[in-house]
Amino acid sequence: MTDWISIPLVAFPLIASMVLLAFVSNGTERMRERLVAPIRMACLVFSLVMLTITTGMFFQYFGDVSWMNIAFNDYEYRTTYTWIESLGINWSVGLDALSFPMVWLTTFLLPVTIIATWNEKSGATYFPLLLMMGGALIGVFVSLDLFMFYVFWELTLIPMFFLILKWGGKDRKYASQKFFIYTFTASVVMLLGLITLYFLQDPYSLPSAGTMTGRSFSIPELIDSARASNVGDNWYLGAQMQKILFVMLMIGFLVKLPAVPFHTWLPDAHVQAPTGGSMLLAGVMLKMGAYGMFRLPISLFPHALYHFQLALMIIGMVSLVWGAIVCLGQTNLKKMVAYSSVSHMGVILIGIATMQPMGWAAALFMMFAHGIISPMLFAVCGAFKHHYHSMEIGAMRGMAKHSPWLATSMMFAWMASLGLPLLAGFVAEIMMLIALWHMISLDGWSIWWMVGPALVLALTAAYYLWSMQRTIFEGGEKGQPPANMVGHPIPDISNSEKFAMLIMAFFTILFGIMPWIGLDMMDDWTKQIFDGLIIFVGKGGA
Amino acid sequence: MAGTGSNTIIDSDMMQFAPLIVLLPMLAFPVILFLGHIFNRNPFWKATMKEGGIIALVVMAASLVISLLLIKDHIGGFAGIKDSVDFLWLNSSVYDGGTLEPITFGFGIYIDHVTVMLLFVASFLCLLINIFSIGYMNTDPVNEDRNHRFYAEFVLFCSGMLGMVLADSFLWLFIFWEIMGLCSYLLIGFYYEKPSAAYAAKKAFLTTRIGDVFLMIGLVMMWDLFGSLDYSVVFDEANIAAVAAESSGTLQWALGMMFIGAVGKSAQFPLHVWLPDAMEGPTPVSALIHAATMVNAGLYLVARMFPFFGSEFLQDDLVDLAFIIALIGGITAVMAAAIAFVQHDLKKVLAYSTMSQLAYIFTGLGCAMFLANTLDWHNDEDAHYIVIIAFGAALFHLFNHAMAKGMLFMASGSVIHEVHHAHHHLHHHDHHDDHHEGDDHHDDHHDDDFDAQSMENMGGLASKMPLTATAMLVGSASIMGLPFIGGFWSKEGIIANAWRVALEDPRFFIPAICVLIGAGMTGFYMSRMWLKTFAGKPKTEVAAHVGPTNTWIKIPLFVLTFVSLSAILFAGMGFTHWAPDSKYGLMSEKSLIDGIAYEINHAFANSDTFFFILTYIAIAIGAVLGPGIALSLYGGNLAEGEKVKAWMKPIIRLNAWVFDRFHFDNKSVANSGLSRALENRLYFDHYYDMAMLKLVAGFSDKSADADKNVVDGVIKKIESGSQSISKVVRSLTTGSARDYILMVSVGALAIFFLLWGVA
Amino acid sequence: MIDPAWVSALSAILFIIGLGGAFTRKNAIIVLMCIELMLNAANMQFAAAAVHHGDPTGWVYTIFAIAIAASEVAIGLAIFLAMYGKHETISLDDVDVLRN
Amino acid sequence: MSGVENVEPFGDGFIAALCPELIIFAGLILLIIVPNLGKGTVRIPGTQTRVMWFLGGERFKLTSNPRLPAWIATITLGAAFAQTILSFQDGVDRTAIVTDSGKQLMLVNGFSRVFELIFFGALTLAAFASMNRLEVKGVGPNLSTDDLYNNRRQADFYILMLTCGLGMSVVALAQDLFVLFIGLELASFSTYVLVAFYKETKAGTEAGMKYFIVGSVASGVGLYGLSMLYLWAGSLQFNVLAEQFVINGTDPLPLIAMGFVLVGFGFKVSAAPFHFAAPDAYAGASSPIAGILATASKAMGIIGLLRMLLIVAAPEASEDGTVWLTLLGILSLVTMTWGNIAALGSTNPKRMLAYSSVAHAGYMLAAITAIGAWNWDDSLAGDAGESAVAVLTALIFHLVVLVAFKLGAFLVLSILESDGDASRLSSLGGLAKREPFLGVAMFIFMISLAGVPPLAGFVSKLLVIMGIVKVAVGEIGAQIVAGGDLGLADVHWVWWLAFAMVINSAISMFYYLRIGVVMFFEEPEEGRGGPLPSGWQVRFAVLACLMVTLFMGVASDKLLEICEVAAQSLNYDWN
Repeated sequence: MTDWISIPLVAFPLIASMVLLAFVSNGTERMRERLVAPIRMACLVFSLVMLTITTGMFFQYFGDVSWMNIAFNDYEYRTTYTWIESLGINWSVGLDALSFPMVWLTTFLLPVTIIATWNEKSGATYFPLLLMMGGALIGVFVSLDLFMFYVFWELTLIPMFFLILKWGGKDRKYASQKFFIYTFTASVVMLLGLITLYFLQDPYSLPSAGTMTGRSFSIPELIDSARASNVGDNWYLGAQMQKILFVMLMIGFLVKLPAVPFHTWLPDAHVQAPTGGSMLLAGVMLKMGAYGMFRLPISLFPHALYHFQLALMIIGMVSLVWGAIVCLGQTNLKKMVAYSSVSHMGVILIGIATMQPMGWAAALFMMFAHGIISPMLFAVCGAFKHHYHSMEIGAMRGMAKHSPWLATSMMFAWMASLGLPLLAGFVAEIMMLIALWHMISLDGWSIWWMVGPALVLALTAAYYLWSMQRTIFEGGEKGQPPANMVGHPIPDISNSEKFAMLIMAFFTILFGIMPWIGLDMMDDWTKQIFDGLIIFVGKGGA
Repeated sequence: MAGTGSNTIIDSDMMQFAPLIVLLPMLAFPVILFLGHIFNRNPFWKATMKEGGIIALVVMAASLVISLLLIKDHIGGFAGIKDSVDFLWLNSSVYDGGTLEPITFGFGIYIDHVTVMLLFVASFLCLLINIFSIGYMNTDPVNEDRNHRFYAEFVLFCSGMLGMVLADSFLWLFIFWEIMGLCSYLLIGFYYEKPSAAYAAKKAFLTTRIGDVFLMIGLVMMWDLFGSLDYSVVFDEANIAAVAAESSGTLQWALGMMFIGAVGKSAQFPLHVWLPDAMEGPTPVSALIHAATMVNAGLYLVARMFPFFGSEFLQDDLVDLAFIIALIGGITAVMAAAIAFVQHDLKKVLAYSTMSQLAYIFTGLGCAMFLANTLDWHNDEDAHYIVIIAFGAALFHLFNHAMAKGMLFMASGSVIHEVHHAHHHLHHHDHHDDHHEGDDHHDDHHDDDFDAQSMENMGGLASKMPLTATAMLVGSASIMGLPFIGGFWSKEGIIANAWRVALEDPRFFIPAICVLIGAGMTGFYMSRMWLKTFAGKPKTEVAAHVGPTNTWIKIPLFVLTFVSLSAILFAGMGFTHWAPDSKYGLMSEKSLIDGIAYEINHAFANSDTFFFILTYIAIAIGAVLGPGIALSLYGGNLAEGEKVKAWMKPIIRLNAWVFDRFHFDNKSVANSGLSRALENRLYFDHYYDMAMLKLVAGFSDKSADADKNVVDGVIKKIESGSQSISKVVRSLTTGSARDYILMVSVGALAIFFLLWGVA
Repeated sequence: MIDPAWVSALSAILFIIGLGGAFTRKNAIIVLMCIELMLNAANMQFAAAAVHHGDPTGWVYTIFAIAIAASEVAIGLAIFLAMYGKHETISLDDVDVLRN
Repeated sequence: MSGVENVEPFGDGFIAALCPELIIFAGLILLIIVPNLGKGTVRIPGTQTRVMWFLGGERFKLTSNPRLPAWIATITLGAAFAQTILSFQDGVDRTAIVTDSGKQLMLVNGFSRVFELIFFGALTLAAFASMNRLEVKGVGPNLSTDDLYNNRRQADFYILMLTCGLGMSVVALAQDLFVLFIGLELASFSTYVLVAFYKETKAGTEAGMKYFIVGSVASGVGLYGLSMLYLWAGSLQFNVLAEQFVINGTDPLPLIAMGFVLVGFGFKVSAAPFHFAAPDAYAGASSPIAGILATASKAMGIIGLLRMLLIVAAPEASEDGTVWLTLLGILSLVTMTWGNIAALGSTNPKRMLAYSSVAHAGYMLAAITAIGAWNWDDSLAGDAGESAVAVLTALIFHLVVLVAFKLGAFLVLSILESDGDASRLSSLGGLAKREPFLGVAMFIFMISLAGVPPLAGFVSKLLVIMGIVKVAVGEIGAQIVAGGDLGLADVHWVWWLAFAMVINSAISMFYYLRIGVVMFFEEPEEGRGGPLPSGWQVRFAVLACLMVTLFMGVASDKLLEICEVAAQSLNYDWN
């Protein structure tokens, strides 16, 4: 099969953007200004090509692919090249129902982000950085090799670091470093876990074992061996080791997600990040955490998963509730939106902790839906900041009057995020609720677990409505524009921003009305992974 | 019994078009929005298309036509359910203690008697309100350039209501329910620049959202019990039997949770606070939300639960819930009516009236549920009849109230519209004369203190707006339950059933007494409203200059007046019967004349002595005592030279006579603490606001601080702490070579001793 | 003949004196001398061990070590000289431009 | 072991075996002679005839070129480097230099070759880059004496560079502890002087003095340790010592002696608490020299530790692997933590790099500890040996690539130093604007040091951690894989060293990133906004470092093989 992933989706964006960056950053100021338009166009065109490829993949245009019937731990478009033979490291890529939606989402968000931030300053370096970000993110999702996974995992930090550092707000230095160090710290712990996992193999037992170490970094092979040994009275690596490795991997993923109490890097990063950075950060980068959870700990360590079910549930609940409560106390629009992401990521954790295929499908769909909605939230915040030079809620009121497009976009995004039915976010929320209650009644948990989600459903509405009351409504002729806006004309969002908003809104509605487009394959995947777990549950693992 | 029993799929050609009822308005939403945005100032768009009003009209008319055809087929076939998954929404699976169970959520159309009733009410009223809106919205300068937004949101709202009614599962009911919530939010906040409107919109959404949360939980619980939310599954007797055997308690909780959702949506105590504030929206919106659609959603939801209450397998299991439904209704009926006593705002009186009347329907439903749940009505013919009548009375009241209240709102809108116009004309005229400049329409609209909605600024309008006054009169009479008019037929039934139940279960005396007293209170405040507005002398200069209203507004008023007056026809057709049960089909057993005769006989000459007396007590309280007091307090004769239509003369004369003869001073009552409490809406809003501000906002502010200073503080502490540790560590590098040598020596010694120890 | 053990003991004492001196004295030259003492202690030990083992390699080691010591002195003095040129002191305590 | 070709000094094959060293030696001679070539004459005794003998007098145009020594040194070192690389071409010959009395002096094998690669590579780059560092007072005959003197220093500087290289390669080759020591001293003396060579500044001389004094004390202690070892074993040959250790390695005498020797090497690798002079030395020395100290000199110390600990003292002496295991574990933990914590608050980039170098020493010590956690005696076969080889490979790989990014960082600082100053964080300000290439390069070096993929620093750190983990879990790994319910408590405690390493990497991110932030987003210091001093040589060297850093991050397979060969040769070929 032709390798549709390695070059066009990963390597080319990375290399091309690096070359562009190297070329541009060594040029003169004038050259950089002149190059903005062609570079932007090139980035857009290439990101559209990427989108075309992934969309074509979805429609099974490139080869005989069936997203619905992939066996668990089997991958489409799988390609493997030897990378570092002695360590068993391969360049191995592939897609399944877990990773494909994320890859598509990334390729979808890239052009949207480029369009939404069409007039970002220093475009000659900005757009290549976005492209690089995209390549790295896709790299994370397509990796079927632990080493490769980790490499891309960390690689995403670098463009984001620069995006925040160069285009960020006032405290960008603090925020970018905090973001980098915080997530890096967590991921090195994860790395140690990965390495420990790596060495807990029978030497030379796996096909792609390294010539020097005798172990393999291959994710599919590891999962296979885990599945094979999680039978009978055995647990893969033994119960204790599963728990240890589970915790170590989860540290990396939970911080990335982020879950309370490891979330404080996120508001800082988001508030300071430029719009494009925020869009990709919230849209895809946070999902890396959830993706990693599914790809590794959940697939590998069912015993530990059951063992830590309660812990996950608590963390998820705390994230959910705490994020929402803190949201209500924010006066900064972007910070509020950032905390709402924390809250929504709690939904993912709860979905996982339900130990129900439906809960997991809810988590997967939440990853996807939030990946479309939250960029829109941040695009709105960015436009708000761009036009009114302030991020304070209430700095500009009566947007409905003078900026109807922005007001409409804002209301749409806010409503989507608070889980309005027929928009994408609701699907995940209702599925999570159903799965949670099902688990509560099935496993005899206390019904008080329902209080958290119930409270948050109301709180989410409260903070979103509260902020809309002070931005979209009121004001008008009587509304006071911010001090620095007095006497200036108040423009509505630009055409490119409108276009980006419309696209995002369209897909939010599309996946709200027809969630099965994405959900079917997720459902298939969760069922398959769960099939293996049932055997496990049967032997009293829970 | 509705829903259950027969799962026959009716063969109606219209069935395939049924989704269009929902889809047409839904698709019109973006069309109107974008066209309006593009052709905002285009004269054709403005004058001919009425800024989208015509598009809306067309789609609503189409919806109504399809609905009517569907209803016709339904009546003809009269056989239950169309249950089909036309549209697959999502698939998933759950782990069920051993196996993976696939589950599916899809959208389908479900038609039964309750659906048909609501479908007619919704599509009919939506169309009328649409017509009214064209007359109302497009002539108000304040709406300039944003009417397309109104129509877009309007059609989406209608789509939500129709979808909710047609949906074949509780999940899709909820989905459309929420879409209505969004639209009510948008429509209430239509005048976004008014802080009060923004506040009211938020309040409406949040309050109903609280109910919705419970509804969602209820749905989830129910799903867990049945493994589905489709009506065809959950109403299946076999499934209910299975659930009842295991966890009827959980089912009661689930239904209770869902009922809280209904309480929020239908503005019942204690989630009623949003409804009066929602009057901030344009009047057609008030009509839409309060009469035709949204508030009925809660009733519809409760009515949908009937199969559970009526199930043989759950007999006597859901009594408590039935009581709670009736109780909430009873409390709200009295409370809202009392608050309505002291309102000066025309629309707010109607709002509280709505609340109160919905409470009646809840009480009626609660009682019907109780009867269905306790009586052995599947086998006992008499019991069956009682249950059907009780349920039918409540639904029929829904119908009557929707028609009457829709008309009242539109009529009040017409009044307000004209008063406002008159005021504007006067004011603008002065303005023009004085300053010779005619700009700032908006400013003078908002800046001055004149309140076009206040009844204190009206009076004596009966002569100036004859049709409106008539419509208002008929509507009020229908709500009051004056004999032979509209709501009388259904209200009597509700009161009677409440007492019937109270005799069975003494707890029900509370709602029973409430609804009886409420009848009198309704009589008082509705009369008061009409009298203050239309009778007496004009209270302001403005009121003296009010002119007649336009045709777009007149049409719906006329139609609805007719509907309200002819409620007996509907009653005679068996509306009170056929809604819940196919057995008492429309004209299937009786002719229309028979039906009417039966109804009249049943109402005025009940064979049971208790109910016979009760009927007349209710009539005495509701139609004589309440209005009588109002007559003696308010109104009086019209100003000199004012003429009214012939049919209104007796009313005016009666009023003048009573006013002169029995007028008394009610200042001490009006100034009492209770009155003040009522004016402050019994302080509910106050305490809710306090709770929001002090508790929730305060707590969240504290939490935000904690997040910043404690959670993130730990991180910052680690950072600053490591910097200070670094300082200490670096200070060990003193700069003196001797110290370095010392450290080397110490290190060497340490190694020495360590290895010595090992050795 | 003296028992090599005694020589070893002496060398140990010398070493300790050298090491102690190195970090107690602040004159660079004296510290250099102390370092020489330490080297010489090693030399003595080598010599003693050579006798002990009857292995001539030890003496070779000694000779090399002496050469090392000599060049160390040369380098040390040169560095001190350069330092004196800039700092005008050879007291180790007073030369602390670089610290922390 | 068979396969080792024994060669007598200056016997057959001697030249082939020691080709790189001989090249250096030749270069050394050239460097002494060539700048002195001139129109000097000598009077034939007893006559008045003056015969041109080309030494002294007015120099030729070529030989008076002050750049000449630099070129000679660079070419020499480069040639040696090339020769070393070429020797990998078709497998490394294993050649032992043996005296006629049967004592093995040196052994040329993969291990020594790789280390020569490190030394010569680092020195070549430093020498090449220094061309732009040392002041050149014009060219031509009309120079003042001072100028001439200044130009003459060029020769001295590069002579020291070459002797340094020679000493280091002797360390790599040595098979006798004393030979190793002599090489060590030769290299050390050269570096002492090189540090002090920056004598135009107060800091330079001070740094030289401190480095010298502390270094001398450390090597004095080390030498005394050697003498004790000799007293105990009667020989300093590695094989003899190792045999003795097997027999009675738990005697106090050899253990204490070994401890003393450790002090000597510990100073070279700047392990805590022997590292104190290092930050001062790095800060005072010119940056290329500091780079040498942080890379080549450190590698040299590591050789000493490896030889001493793994070859000599590794044999089983206690239940817990080897006696020095706990000691080294503590040392490594303290060193890495100390280095990182100290670097956190450091505002001088060079000191910061010095502390980071201390931290890296800690990582390497952790690796060595991990090797010690295995019973080296049984390691000649089976998985145990593999583990040791894995860690060693990682360690050697780390040392090789460290040259690229550590030296590279110092070279960037060197350019700033020529610009005026590089001792404040703010002197890096706006570097990315002043010269984007240098800014980007520095940033990449920094995050490579921190261990961010996909750079060489990540791979090396990953390998080290992998090695440690492999050792830690190896013993019980099989049981765990078989489903045995074992936890972290059952894993060897060196696993926690890996944990400490990753945590320390995270801490180190703080100060590495800070450099990036300053370079990219702070304004240059007052009056330093202009272009940086020119000089293509140093930039070329930086570019070379950058290329290696990037390349080794993504394509380290070949180098890994080489390192593996080296690691194996340390394991199998010591006798």
